[in-house]
Amino acid sequence: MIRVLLAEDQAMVRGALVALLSLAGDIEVVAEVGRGDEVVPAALEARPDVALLDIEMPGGDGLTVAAALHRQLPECRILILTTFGRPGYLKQALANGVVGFLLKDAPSAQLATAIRRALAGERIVDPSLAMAALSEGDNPLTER
Amino acid sequence: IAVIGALIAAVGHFVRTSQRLRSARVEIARLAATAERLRIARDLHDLLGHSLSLIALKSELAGRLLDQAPERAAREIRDIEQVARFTLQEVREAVSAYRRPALLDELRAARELLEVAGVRYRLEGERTLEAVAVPALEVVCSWIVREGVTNVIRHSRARECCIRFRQEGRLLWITISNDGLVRPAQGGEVAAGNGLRGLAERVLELGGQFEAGPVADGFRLEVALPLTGR
Amino acid sequence: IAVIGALIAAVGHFVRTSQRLRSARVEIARLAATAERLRIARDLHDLLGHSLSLIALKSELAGRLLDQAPERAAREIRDIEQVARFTLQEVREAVSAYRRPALLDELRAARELLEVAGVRYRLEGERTLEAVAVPALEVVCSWIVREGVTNVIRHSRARECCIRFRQEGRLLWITISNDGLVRPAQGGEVAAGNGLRGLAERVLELGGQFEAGPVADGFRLEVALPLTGR
Ligand SMILES: Nc1ncnc2c1ncn2[C@@H]1O[C@H](COP(=O)(O)OP(=O)(O)OP(=O)(O)O)[C@@H](O)[C@H]1O
Ligand SMILES: Nc1ncnc2c1ncn2[C@@H]1O[C@H](COP(=O)(O)OP(=O)(O)OP(=O)(O)O)[C@@H](O)[C@H]1O
Ligand SMILES: [Mg+2]
Ligand SMILES: [Mg+2]
Ligand SMILES: [Mg+2]
Repeated sequence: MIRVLLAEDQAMVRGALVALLSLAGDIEVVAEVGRGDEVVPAALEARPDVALLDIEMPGGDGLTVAAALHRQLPECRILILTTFGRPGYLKQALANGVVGFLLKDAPSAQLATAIRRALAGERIVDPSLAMAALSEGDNPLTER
Repeated sequence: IAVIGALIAAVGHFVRTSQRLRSARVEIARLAATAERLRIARDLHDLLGHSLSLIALKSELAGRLLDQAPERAAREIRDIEQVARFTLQEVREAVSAYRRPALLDELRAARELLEVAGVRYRLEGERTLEAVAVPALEVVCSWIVREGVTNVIRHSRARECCIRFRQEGRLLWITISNDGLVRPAQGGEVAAGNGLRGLAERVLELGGQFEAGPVADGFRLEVALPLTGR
Repeated sequence: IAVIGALIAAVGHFVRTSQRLRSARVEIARLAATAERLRIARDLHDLLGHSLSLIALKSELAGRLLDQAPERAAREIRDIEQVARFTLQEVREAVSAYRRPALLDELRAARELLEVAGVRYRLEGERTLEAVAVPALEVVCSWIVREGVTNVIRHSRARECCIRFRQEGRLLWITISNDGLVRPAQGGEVAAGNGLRGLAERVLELGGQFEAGPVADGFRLEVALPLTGR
C-alpha cells in the first residue's frame, strides 16, 4: 500500500478525495489535515510515502509548507494539488522540492497514476498548469 | 549658441515625449488589461476553483458509489446540486460586480456629460464620500448619480447642477439639484416615469429616504441612505 | 529674444506634454482595465451561467431518478462530471489565453522554468530570430517552445535542454533537444499524446516540416516553418 498524506482545507473536497483514493486499491490515506501548519507534525508521525498538498490553506500555504516538509522528510514525494495555475506557482513549487503539480479536479485514476509515478521518481506536471505558468510570466506591473 | 542648443534639446525632448506618449498608450493598455485579468483570475480561483473541483470530484464519487452504496450516492448528488446553485449565485454577483461602474467613475462621467451639455457642475462633500467609503452603497449611489444627471440633461434647461454628499450621524445624504426647470410640474407633482420610481423603491428597500420634485427655481432629488448598508 | 521666446514656448509645450503623458496613463489604464473586465464578465457569464445551471438541473434530475431508473441517474452523473471538468478547463484557458504570449516572453519563461527544474538551458540563434522577425509565425513558434519545454519537464530527466533557431533559405528551423530520456520508447515510436500531434497538424497546415522522437541520448523535436508565413 502506498501511504499518502492529504492536506486540504475544504472538508468536502478532502472527504471526496480520500474516498476516491481509497477506491484505487493500492493507496491508503494515513493522514488528513486541514491546515498548513499541521502538515509537518502529521507527516513526521505518519511517515507517508507521498504528500498531496493544497496551496491555499490557513496556517501556511502548500508551497511554503512543501519546503519545510522536504527539509524534514526528504524521502517523502510531494505533489501539489491546485485548481488554477498562477504566475510563479510552478516555479516556486519546483524550487521547494515538489515533484508534481496537478489539478485538483483530475479524474481520480489520473491522480492515482501520478502518485505511483511520483513514487517511482518521475516528475509530473499537468500540461494546463504548466501552460499557465509559462504564458503568464511574472506580474508585469511589478517589473516596472 | 547655448540657447539654440537648449532649444534644440527641448524640441528633441518634446518630439520624443510625443512619441513616447503614443507607444506608452499601447503598452499601458496592455499592462492594465493584464493586471485586471490577473486580478479576476485570483477572484475566480477562490470562487470557482473550489466549487467546480468539488463538483467534479463528488460526481465521480457518486458514480462509483451508485451500485454499492446508493444512499451515499444520493447524498453526494444532493451536495452537488447545492454547490452548483450556490456557485451560480456567486457567479452572478461577481459578474455584476465586474460590470458595476465605480462611483468615482460615475461622477467623472457625470461631470463630462454636464460639461458637454453646457451645464456648470459643482461637486460638494467629495471628502465625506471618501471618508465614508461604503462599498455596500456604491451601487445605489452610482445609480442615483446616473439617473439624477440624466434627468437634468433630459428634462431641464439647467445652467448649473450641484451634486452634494453629506454625512449626518448614520445617514449619508445625496442631493442632486439644478436650476432651469422647464415647466413647473402641475401642483408640484412629478410626472410618472420609471427612473425615479425604481430608484425610490430601491432606496426604501435599503431603509433610506427619498424625495424628488420641483423647487423654487429648479428641481431637486434628495436621498438619505443608512450607513449600515443593508 | 525671439529665440528665447521660442525656447520658453517649447519648454512650456514639453511640460504640458509631460503632464498629459501622466494623466493619459491613468486614463488609458482605467479604460483598458474596464474594457477587459467587461469582456471577461461577458465571457464568464455565458460560460459559467450555462454550465452551472446545467449541473444544478442534472443533479436534481439524477436525485429523482436514483430509485426508479438508476442507470439513467448514472448517465446524468457522468454528464455532470464531464461538464464540471470541461468548464474548469475553459475557465483556465479563458483566464490565460486572453494574452497571446510573445515569443520572447515565452523563451524567458522557458528559461526560468528549466532553471528551477534544475535543467541547464542553452538558446542558440537568437540573433536569427530577431533578423527573421515574422509576426505571422510568432504564435506557432511560441506554441512549439511551450509544448516542447513542457514535455522536457514532464517526460524526461534532462540535465540539459537546448533550443535552437536557424535560418536556411526560406525556412526557419526550430530544434528543442534534451538528454535524459526516461524510457527509450519501444521501436523508436513515440506514445500518442495530444501535444505533439496538435503541433504537427498546425505545422503541416502552414506548409512546414515536423519531426519528434527519441535520439541517441535523449529526445528531439524539430520543426521547419516556411518564412513566407501563410
Ligand atoms: N432634473 C429634472 N428637472 C426637471 N424635471 C425633472 C427632473 N428630473 C425629473 N424630472 C421630471 O420628473 C419626471 C419623472 O422622472 P423619471 O426619471 O422618473 O422619468 P423619466 O426620466 O421621464 O423617464 P425614465 O423612466 O427614462 O427615467 C420626468 O419626466 C420629468 O418631468
Ligand atoms: N522531451 C521529451 N523527452 C522524453 N519523452 C518525450 C519528450 N517529449 C515527448 N516525449 C514522449 O512523447 C509522448 C508524446 O508527447 P505529447 O506532447 O504529444 O503528449 P503528452 O505530453 O504525453 O501529453 P499532452 O497531450 O498533454 O501534451 C510523451 O508522452 C512522451 O512519452
Ligand atoms: Mg484550499
Ligand atoms: Mg429618468
Ligand atoms: Mg505534451
